[in-house]
Amino acid sequence: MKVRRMLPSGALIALLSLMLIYSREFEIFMYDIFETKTQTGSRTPLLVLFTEHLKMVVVSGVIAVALGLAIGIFISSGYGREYRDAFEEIISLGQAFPSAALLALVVPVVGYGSEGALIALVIYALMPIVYNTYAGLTGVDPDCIEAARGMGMEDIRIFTKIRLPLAANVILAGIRTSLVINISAATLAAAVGAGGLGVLVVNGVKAFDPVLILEGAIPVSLMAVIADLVMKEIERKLSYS
Amino acid sequence: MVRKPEGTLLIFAAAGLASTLLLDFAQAKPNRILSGVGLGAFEFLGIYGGILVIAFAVIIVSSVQSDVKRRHLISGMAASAGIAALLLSVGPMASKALPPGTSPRISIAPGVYVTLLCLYIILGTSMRRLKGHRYLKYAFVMVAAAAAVFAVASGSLSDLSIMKEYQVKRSQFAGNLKTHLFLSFGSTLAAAVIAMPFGYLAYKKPGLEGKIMTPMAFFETIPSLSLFGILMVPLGYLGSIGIFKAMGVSGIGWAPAFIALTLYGLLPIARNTLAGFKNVDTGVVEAAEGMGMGKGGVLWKIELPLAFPVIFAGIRVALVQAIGGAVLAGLVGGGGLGSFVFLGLAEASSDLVLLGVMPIVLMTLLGDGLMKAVVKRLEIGGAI
Amino acid sequence: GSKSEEPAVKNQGDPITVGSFVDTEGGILGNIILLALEDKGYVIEDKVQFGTPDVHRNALLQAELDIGVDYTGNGQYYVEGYEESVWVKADSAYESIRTADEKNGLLWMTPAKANNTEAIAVTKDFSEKNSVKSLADLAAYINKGGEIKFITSQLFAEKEAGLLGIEKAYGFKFQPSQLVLLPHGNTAETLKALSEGRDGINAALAYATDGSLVDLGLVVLEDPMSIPPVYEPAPIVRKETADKYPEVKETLDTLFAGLSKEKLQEMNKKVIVDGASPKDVAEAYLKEAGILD
Amino acid sequence: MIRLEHVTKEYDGFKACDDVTFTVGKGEILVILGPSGCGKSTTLRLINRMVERTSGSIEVNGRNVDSVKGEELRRGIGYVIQNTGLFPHMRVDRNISTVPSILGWEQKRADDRVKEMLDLVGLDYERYSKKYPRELSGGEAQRVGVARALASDPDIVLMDEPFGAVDPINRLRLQKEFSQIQRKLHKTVVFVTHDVEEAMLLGDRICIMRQGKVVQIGTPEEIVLKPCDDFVESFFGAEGALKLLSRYRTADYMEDVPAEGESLLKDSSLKEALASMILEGKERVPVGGGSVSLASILGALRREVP
Amino acid sequence: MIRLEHVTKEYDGFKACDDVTFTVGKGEILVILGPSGCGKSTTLRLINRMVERTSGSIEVNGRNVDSVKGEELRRGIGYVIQNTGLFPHMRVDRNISTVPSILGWEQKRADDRVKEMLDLVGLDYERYSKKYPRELSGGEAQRVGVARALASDPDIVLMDEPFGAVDPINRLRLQKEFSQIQRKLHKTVVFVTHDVEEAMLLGDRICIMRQGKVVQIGTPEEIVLKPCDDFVESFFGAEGALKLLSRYRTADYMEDVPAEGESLLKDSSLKEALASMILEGKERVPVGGGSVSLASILGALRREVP
Ligand SMILES: Nc1ncnc2c1ncn2[C@@H]1O[C@H](COP(=O)(O)OP(=O)(O)OP(=O)(O)O)[C@@H](O)[C@H]1O
Ligand SMILES: Nc1ncnc2c1ncn2[C@@H]1O[C@H](COP(=O)(O)OP(=O)(O)OP(=O)(O)O)[C@@H](O)[C@H]1O
Ligand SMILES: [Mg+2]
Ligand SMILES: [Mg+2]
Repeated sequence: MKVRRMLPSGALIALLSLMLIYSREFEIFMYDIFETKTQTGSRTPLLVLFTEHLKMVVVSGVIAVALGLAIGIFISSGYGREYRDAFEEIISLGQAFPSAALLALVVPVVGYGSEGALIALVIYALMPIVYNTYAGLTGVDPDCIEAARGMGMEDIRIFTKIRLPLAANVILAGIRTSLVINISAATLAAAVGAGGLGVLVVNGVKAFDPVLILEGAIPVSLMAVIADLVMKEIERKLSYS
Repeated sequence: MVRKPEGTLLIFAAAGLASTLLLDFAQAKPNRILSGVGLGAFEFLGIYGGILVIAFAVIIVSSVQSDVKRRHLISGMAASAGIAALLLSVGPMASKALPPGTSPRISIAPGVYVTLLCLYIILGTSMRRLKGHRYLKYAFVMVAAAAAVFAVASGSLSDLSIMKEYQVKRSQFAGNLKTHLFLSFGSTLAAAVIAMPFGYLAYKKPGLEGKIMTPMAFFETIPSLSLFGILMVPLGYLGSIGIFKAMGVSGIGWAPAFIALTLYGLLPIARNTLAGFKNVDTGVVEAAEGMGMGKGGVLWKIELPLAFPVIFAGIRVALVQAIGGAVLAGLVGGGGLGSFVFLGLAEASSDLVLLGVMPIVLMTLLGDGLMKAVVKRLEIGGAI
Repeated sequence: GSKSEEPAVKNQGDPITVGSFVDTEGGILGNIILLALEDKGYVIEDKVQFGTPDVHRNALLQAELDIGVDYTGNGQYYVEGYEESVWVKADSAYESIRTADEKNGLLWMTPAKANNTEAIAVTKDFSEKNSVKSLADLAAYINKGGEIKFITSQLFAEKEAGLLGIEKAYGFKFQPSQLVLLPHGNTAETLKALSEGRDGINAALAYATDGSLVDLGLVVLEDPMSIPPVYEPAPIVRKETADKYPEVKETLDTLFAGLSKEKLQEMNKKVIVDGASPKDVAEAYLKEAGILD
Repeated sequence: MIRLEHVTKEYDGFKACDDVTFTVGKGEILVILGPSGCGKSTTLRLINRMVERTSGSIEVNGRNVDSVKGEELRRGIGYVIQNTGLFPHMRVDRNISTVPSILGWEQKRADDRVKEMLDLVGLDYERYSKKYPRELSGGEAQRVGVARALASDPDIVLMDEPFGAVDPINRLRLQKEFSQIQRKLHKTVVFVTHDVEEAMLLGDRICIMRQGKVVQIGTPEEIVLKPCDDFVESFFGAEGALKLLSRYRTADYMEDVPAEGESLLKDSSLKEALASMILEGKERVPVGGGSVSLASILGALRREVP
Repeated sequence: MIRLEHVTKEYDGFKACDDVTFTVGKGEILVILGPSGCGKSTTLRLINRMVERTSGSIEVNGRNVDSVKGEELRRGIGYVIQNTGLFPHMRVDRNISTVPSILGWEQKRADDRVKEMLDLVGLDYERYSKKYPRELSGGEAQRVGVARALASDPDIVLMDEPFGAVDPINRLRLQKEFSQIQRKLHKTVVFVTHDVEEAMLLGDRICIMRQGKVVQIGTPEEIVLKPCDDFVESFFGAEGALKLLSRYRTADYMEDVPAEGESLLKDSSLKEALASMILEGKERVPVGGGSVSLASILGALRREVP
């Protein structure tokens, strides 16, 4: 039963691994199909680009989760409630910047490479996490809180034993959304020299080369789908319903 | 009784003050691409920098004021005055600060943005808390807005680097703006036209829900740029066929961007359509049927009006997404404001990037705000 | 300009589409063509700075563009069956692409005598301090273990006729950590990064006609073995258009004759450094060259 | 007049309504009473063809319900449901005039009708006609629901737990008002409830259902006094008889004998009179000009059911 | 024992609780009754310091409530709320053992306690202890709520409309069960409701509140017989006396006189006996070995309230 649930994500991970290992063969095969000739001898192997991509996603994801949880918890607590609107405004302002534009603007300030991309990605990933953390924590049935308080639980205990477990699936859903967005958005990081699978996509688009595009897009999509499935599984595990 | 100070006012006024005192407000560059010397608020704005400092100081003092109404009145006034002073002084001061040379540039530096952001949040906070004082509230906004409009319209900003970029790109600007609007609004409209019936179908036939939603969710996992790129192949092929060619379809240009943006818009709209219909109280539908309304009557008079606020919220999400996504059209020859962004990126000119980004951000905020207001209206109109 | 008399429109209802690469030089060269043809009385659809080289190329092939601007050396990507060596000589490069593209219905007009080839630039200070003047010097410097960080386009870094060839020919190798790869080939960004020494960058991809080299205090390293191909810009016109409007073809064929490497550098500088409009710069050139009055 | 004959409704072999037969006379209120899931709502909805029966026949006013289209049939039958089902996006007046406007009444006539209906259910036109449903209290919303069902003046009204969602105090008031309205209008009503007191108070006859089947139909007295089985008996509990007393008005039991104490209204029920006696510890309480005696209360059931 | 003296709670100048004074004796149930928003819940929550009073003093078991930390105070007081507030992510057993585990009971003892408590409220340990709250019916959930409040065996229990969300039939059963439990455990209970029947059935004394103020405190009889004003009177309506009858057991009114007919249980109430008389039209009904007469019912109130 458990095995069956893990089957889809397992299969996708296997597919992804195959693609990473046999990237050259894949490329040759695809060029045959599209009957185009390769224009660039790839200097960076797919695996390296993949690792860069993964690193970017993981690092920005971890920062975003930590920051997002902190902000979400803060603004849903009694102390931070008054800052809620301000935070919301700042974050929605950040969201108004298209990801590509955000990257373009961060670079002059931070410089080339992954730092700029990371900042932009963190800003992007933040919103769903903050939003869901807030919604999850404040959405807990007030009767439960009332009962917990009435039983003599302290605030900390109410938070860890009642609020957090009850909000967990909403928070995790936020993290899942942001992770999927992030995997996809990290593709653009190539535009500022941060590497990752976006290098193939951006070059492919510029060079009108479907093989390059697919070589970049397929692993990215697989990553996104896998992340989605795995996170859903975690959500299922951690939520009571 | 001394009240707790207003945290939001206090913190953002302090942040604004810090940015005024510490951050660069402008960059004086010898030419378009070289970095230049940073100018602080006082070096750049002179006496107007002082006004900003005073405004923040006033806000800090008023945030500990005991009378809640008064503290927001004063803060709101100070914030809108600060915004006006900043916006009105930036242009003329830029003309003064231009360094010597054949083609010197003055670029706005982060300090201005941070300061504006702080003032904006303070203004927003005060307005929210000033319930009831309708006219006063709007007066504050009007002052700030009028200052912005005047600064742009009077041409006082013409010595700013971004306006010089605009001068050069003037002939393309309107076209790119139009393309961007077409791409984002057009694709959202197309997505709505396609997704709403599908959402309704998923509602009527719960068995189909998975079959309809899963493919839409799949598009969402494909990185936007890849989708643009992948679409170029079949579209390039289509574009060689007569009718499509006549329609202007081709592997490059607006078509792949338009289609990709439409595909991305499907999920939020379909999902919200489904949720909107599901949300309609079954009792209400039953009552309508029980009164002898036909199927069409129930759909158009009851279900749709009741589901619409939720559907519209989905359209809002799709639109905001499309406005941002349309930037990438600039990369596949689709035009739009993204062309400026990518050209700016390529020419290492952040002012050119900004020339593309600013209208997009404004468009997003305006579109979002407008649609939010509409949703609110729809709800107040009795739907929820 | 003084528009005393409007010449009669010669292509009523059938505008000619002119496009070019989406980069600085594309803006200038595209506008030169556009203005010259307008002056002759043609209605032009302005697609200057249309897209990346490949998008531009496809647009020409699909008749999305009637006229474009491309570089001879790019022939290596467009046509097969030629030795790599033909692309490193100006004449053979032009001849090869001209004859090859005739079959595709694209006519290459006479190119400018300005080789806008890819090169590696360093700061003047760096060059003097480490006495690195040529690629051979650079190879020696790197092989000695000297500090280096090279910012370049991905494309240049990954092709045989680019960095891979140079590395082979001069006998050195950049480590991945010594490279900053950009997905686009516009050098404004690379040169700016180099001149400001951002992120420890001390070498950058440059094009020979880049206008900002002098202003930024940069020098191009010599390439005695001439590894990257010759890139001379030339107008390209579709055969149908040329047949329909022979005057257009004539005009284009001589249009780039007066463009030297130095002239291009100067014009590029005006646009990219001084922020002038490419159209103004193009107009000024045409007037100076006596093509416009 | 409504007549169901051997009506059955199956859902995938499960009989939600099983061979139901009954007749509701003109101007009569038939209350369908039964535990949750016994098929009350289904029976009701079979009548206006919101649910199509599997077998059997249904006549409304002498005509087979299949002789007209479902929608048309429903337009001629008032329908009130538990949570009022008011359209939240329409103001009270438009809610009430929904059926009139489907029927194509002209504006003026529909408007007048709204006024009349609000009057009937005791809501002020000026104050309520322009409100949205969410601005109404539960009791007010329920009144509007009734007004809406009556707007096109249908002969027949179906009510599915119409007062189920209202709090007990308001509920009693609504029930009494509904009684009064009915006394004026003489509609033919099928009324679904699972509240025994309500059934007792409103029903001319009560139809008790269980698992899709009709167990017993009769006047409240018949059912309390001669329950056909334990199930029916359990429904009214030990206090069934007291509940019946709430149906009888003191006016009908008044004797011309003087009595001391505070006088009850003629309109009050025997149950109230009994309570008053217990409170005072007296065997006779004054009502209007005369009085009611404990003895006559004790004999009431026998008098009502000879 | 609970004692409130001149307790007031202000919200921004609005007095939710206004000069409330009362005492609840050990083992007594005090029911607080009043319309919505009158301050019932606030009063209750002042006792366990979920809400801090503005002025006045509160003692619980002889100690000022301020002498311990709020949390500790609450651990010693059972608390049941309307919608049970069961923790949806914990199984029934963990819900019940929440306070014991906060108090650091060892596992074994807590487990035993869960078993005992489920037993007390009539739920089978095997069947229910591992269920999640969402798998329970409304009535079952309410029992678990009560079990949870009693788990640490507090002297004092506060109940805020504990049966408000349960349907009428189950409600009556729960009320009766609660009566029985109370007869065993003798907790000191403050019970909030706005249901008059419930107040009547459960309250040793009833405290009627209005707009934050206590209007009247007394036994149900005192309040029905000597309402201090119209407001209190209106609460019980014309049938107040009949409701009181449901408090008295026939056993206490039995005479050694034989009577014919079906015999009532000794446990049944006078109200049931009265209903039976009306049904039969007789002045005397058999109960257990003897019988109850109409006359003694008529005299009951006078006997209970001398
Ligand atoms: N559309 C349907 N499909 C399948 N079963 C149904 C359907 N509608 C009702 N039922 C079943 O038919 C039975 C009777 O339902 P009905 O709604 O008539 O009960 P009810 O007496 O009105 O109950 P309540 O008092 O809870 O409203 C129930 O067991 C119900 O589950
Ligand atoms: N935190 C609060 N802030 C302001 N006013 C409050 C607060 N809590 C309660 N009130 C007000 O105090 C009054 C009494 O509230 P309370 O909850 O005690 O009423 P209640 O008698 O329990 O009503 P109900 O029967 O509806 O539960 C109400 O008018 C309520 O609006
Ligand atoms: Mg029903
Ligand atoms: Mg309450």
